[in-house]
Amino acid sequence: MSMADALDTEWAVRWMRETARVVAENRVLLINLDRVIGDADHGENLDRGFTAVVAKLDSSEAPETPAAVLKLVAMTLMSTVGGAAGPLYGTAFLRAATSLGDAAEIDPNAAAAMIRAARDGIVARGKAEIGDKTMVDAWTPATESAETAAQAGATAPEVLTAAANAAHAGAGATEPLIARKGRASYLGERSAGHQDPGAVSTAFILQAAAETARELFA
Amino acid sequence: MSMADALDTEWAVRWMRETARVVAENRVLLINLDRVIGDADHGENLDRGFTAVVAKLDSSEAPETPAAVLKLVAMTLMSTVGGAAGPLYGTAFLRAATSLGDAAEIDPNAAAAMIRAARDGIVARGKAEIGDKTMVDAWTPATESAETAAQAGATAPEVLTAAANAAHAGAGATEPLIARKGRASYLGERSAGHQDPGAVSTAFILQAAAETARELFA
Amino acid sequence: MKKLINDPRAVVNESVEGFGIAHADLVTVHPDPLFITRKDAPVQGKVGLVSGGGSGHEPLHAGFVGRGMLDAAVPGAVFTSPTPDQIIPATTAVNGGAGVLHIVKNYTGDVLNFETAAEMAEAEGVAVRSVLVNDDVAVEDSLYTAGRRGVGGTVFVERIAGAAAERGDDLDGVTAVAQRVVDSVRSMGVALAACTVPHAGVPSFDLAEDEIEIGIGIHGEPGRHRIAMEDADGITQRLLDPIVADLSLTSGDRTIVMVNGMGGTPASELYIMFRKVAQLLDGLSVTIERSLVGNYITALEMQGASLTILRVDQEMLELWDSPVHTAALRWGA
Amino acid sequence: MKKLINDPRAVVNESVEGFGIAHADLVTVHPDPLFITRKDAPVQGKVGLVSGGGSGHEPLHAGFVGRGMLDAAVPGAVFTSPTPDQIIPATTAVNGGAGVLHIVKNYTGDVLNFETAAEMAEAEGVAVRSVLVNDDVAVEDSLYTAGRRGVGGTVFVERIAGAAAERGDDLDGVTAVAQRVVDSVRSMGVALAACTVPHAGVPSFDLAEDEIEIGIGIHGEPGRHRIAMEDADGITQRLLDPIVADLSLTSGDRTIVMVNGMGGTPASELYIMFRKVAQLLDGLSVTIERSLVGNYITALEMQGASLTILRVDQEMLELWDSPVHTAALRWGA
Ligand SMILES: Nc1ncnc2c1ncn2[C@@H]1O[C@H](COP(=O)(O)OP(=O)(O)O)[C@@H](O)[C@H]1O
Ligand SMILES: Nc1ncnc2c1ncn2[C@@H]1O[C@H](COP(=O)(O)OP(=O)(O)O)[C@@H](O)[C@H]1O
Ligand SMILES: [Mg+2]
Ligand SMILES: [Mg+2]
Ligand SMILES: [Mg+2]
Ligand SMILES: [Mg+2]
Repeated sequence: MSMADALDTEWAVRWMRETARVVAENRVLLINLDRVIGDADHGENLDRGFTAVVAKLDSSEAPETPAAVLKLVAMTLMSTVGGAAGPLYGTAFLRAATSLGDAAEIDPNAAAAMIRAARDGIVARGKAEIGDKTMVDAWTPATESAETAAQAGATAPEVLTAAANAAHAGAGATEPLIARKGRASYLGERSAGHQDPGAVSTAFILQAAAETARELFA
Repeated sequence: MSMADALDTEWAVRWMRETARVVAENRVLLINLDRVIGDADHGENLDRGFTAVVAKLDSSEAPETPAAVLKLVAMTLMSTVGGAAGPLYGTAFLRAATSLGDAAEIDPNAAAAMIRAARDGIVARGKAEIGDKTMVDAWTPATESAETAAQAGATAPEVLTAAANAAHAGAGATEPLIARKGRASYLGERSAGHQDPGAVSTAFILQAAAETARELFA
Repeated sequence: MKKLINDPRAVVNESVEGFGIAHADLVTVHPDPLFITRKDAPVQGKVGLVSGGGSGHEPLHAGFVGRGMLDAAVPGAVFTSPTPDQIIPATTAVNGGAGVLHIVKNYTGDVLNFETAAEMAEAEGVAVRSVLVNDDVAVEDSLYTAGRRGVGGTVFVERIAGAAAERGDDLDGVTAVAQRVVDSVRSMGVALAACTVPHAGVPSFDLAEDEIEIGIGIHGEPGRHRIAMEDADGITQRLLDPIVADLSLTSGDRTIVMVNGMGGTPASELYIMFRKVAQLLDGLSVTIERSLVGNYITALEMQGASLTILRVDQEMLELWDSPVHTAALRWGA
Repeated sequence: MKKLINDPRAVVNESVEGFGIAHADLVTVHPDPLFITRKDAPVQGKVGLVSGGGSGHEPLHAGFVGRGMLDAAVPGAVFTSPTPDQIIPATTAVNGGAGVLHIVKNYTGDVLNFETAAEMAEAEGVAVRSVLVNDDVAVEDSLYTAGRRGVGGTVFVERIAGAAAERGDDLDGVTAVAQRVVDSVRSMGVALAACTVPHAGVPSFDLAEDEIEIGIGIHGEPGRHRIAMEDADGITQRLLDPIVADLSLTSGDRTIVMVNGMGGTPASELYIMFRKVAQLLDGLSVTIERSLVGNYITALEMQGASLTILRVDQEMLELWDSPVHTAALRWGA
């Protein structure tokens, strides 16, 4: 483990700003995914939430640790997103923050542990199982890939890249599934044939994590 | 004046049945004319009214005079058509009936007088002037042509034919006018470019009169 | 256009039948000829109030039958004035000996049919007066039209004249109050999308995705002019300005305001408009004493709204506040 | 899709602002975080009732704030559950010392946000209970879903629990009454045409000219299945049958029936449906003791309707009849 590629508070801030950018860019895509099997608000909700996160980062004093950044994000999402995604992502970032403690930097194992904590928080809150066609279907493979990478000695950016790639694959794999949790479950078999919006937004969030991490060490 | 081509009670009944048929056939056309510059009910209203007239003729004892037929029509239209057209056509047929007295047959002069009475009743009720883009624009030339024909010695069927032709021309001539009475008047200049539905239905009624009269002596 | 109906020709009868069952405590439905009366009609010694017109404007008029408002409502076919043979028995049924006031919206058909009915009812010994509601400022040039149309102001006339009748005013008194409301009320409407008359089956007019119709009536008839779509604040200003001008509303005036939905507009949008009306009137130092926001006089499922403003004095306000108990307007009871 | 709005993101704030001005005698609007309370909140010694959910269902919930119904309403963004930072201050604001009941519609988002808020409010010393409304029989197989959705039954829970709170029942008592209503109420809806969420700008789903969506929810989400368009009587039967089956309604049962418009349906069509419901229940010897016909829980301007039936006993009926004074439901006051 080399501290040269560990992730610091500055990275956490960049990750969140990049997430806000990607979510804004994909706002309509996420709305449209939710329109087909939900209620057409997922992109709007996340855009509102991460716009508020950026405003909070701009106006607050710079947080001192990565955990402090993620806690601020958690509280902001919780109070601005609403819907199912607000409490779920809120819990995810809160648990992720807790897993980091007051460490100044995030090493590869801590990165993997952070992702697992987020994922476990979502499962604890929403009680979805893998295959229920929710964001859990992106977070779970992301967690597993991140842990495998960390165990194999990958750098922190590599761990996040593995997580992001697995999340994207997991989101794609929700397409044929029949939803059993959340609003899409009311559609029964008609929910099959469309990707889950929360799984797709999860992939965007983890992709932003990986890209900002890689850039930091490019 | 020869009684051979005078019009009797049987003709009056045939006229009304033929009117009901023509109005039903042109129900959608009249609705559509009214849709553009009014409220899309003229065809429906007249169809309801003349359907009721036929039902009344089927179920009542045969009226004894042409005037009795027209009075029954007047009362039925008044109580089933509604809107502007109900009272206007109701008054028209009532005045037409009154003009015929208890005569058993209608000679050419009586035919012309009947049409004038109907027209005057409409004007008395609705206060429209010629050029206001209403049914008066069909009834007025119809009256004039009928009177001219009668004075020139035409037969009763010829008098009615002259009236019907003039009514058709009058209805056509409402197209460029700007409405100043009835619902179309609220459109102001936008009422120009469309025929007045009441003028067109007037032409159908008088055409039914002419055709049934001609058939009777064919 | 899909509709929750059975036979298009049975729409009015079936819907009034359902209305009668739902509000059996308030009204009696007389099926043939069709009219609706207050359950306790005729109220002895009270002036009877009768209104009516084409159907498709629900809750107007049947929804306003009851204590403190109408004694009878006479529904015609959709968008078609009722006939005298309905209006006459409705008139005699609610005559409690003090005479009957006809509240007539100013359309040729309504005027002619009520006129005939009034004549006939008078011939049967009922004292009948009429007021013509003509509050629509969209019709600019009344010399060359059939006069202003009666629209949202009708609700105010029915409520306030109804209160005066309930208070015990005589026929001349109730008529005078009704006329005072007519003189003090103005309206203007807008349509974003047309309605479809059941028997016609196609929308009454076509509006492009970026067009709205200003000065729309309540019969699906086109309005006075079309403009490009604007935001709610802009549209509200366009409805308010001609009303303020026509009523010469000035600082210190007291009003009752109605923001009315045409049938297919969500309540949230009506409240957005009401917010702007309140801001603009506040800017003129005109007071909103009472308000109605909702669907009161509709045009089937038309998407749009209308604004009605009544300038009130203390007496009108007290009449407004007195108990009313109808299917669509109820307070103090 | 044209809408009478300004900025799509300001729809909820501006509309609630207008609502607050129109009903200043009844409610107070707290702008940031956004929630609405009864003017006289907190009522000392009375259990406080809080409900909320995504906006776009007006008059639910703000329209039901007032005496005999809710103490606070918490509106989220359009079709989006509100957040705990709104729900918590609403809860503490209406706590008159007797605790607060949260009335929550069963959607993942509502459940999670209210759950969090309840925890936090309890930590601040407020006793909080919750009831989950889940009356939608359209969701057939609750093992493989997030459970039944809460729809029209919410209106009944808010009214009857509100009456119990007004009567002075304690927190356990009010909760028990609310739960009894939840257990006795079922709903089913139909859409003829979709609504358009302001920020999305396109209809939530497409229905062909001859298709309808049975089992629609109130969030513009698609229903359970599509069928070819039918007449009103046929559709009404399709909504009624599963409700009757699920409630096991039998001869002698007493009910309150609501035929609710989804926002873009004329009142006349709702009464046509009500007529059929009355006929069918009459055929089963089931009594309709009271009814509501109109827009009570909408989905923006969706064209469609829902049917809700509550089986009542004498106590529920008396609670129903007790005075209520809110913007959208009012009697006896
Ligand atoms: N029980 C659950 N567990 C995990 N994720 C869930 C659950 N319910 C919903 N979700 C996620 O939330 C997403 C929807 O979020 P959003 O549209 O913002 O909320 P809402 O469904 O309240 O409108 C879904 O795509 C799904 O990924
Ligand atoms: N004042 C009037 N005088 C003569 N005819 C009139 C007058 N007002 C309206 N009309 C006629 O009535 C027709 C409309 O009839 P109809 O559609 O049945 O009634 P409504 O306008 O009440 O819907 C118009 O086309 C016009 O010919
Ligand atoms: Mg959603
Ligand atoms: Mg017409
Ligand atoms: Mg008409
Ligand atoms: Mg949502």
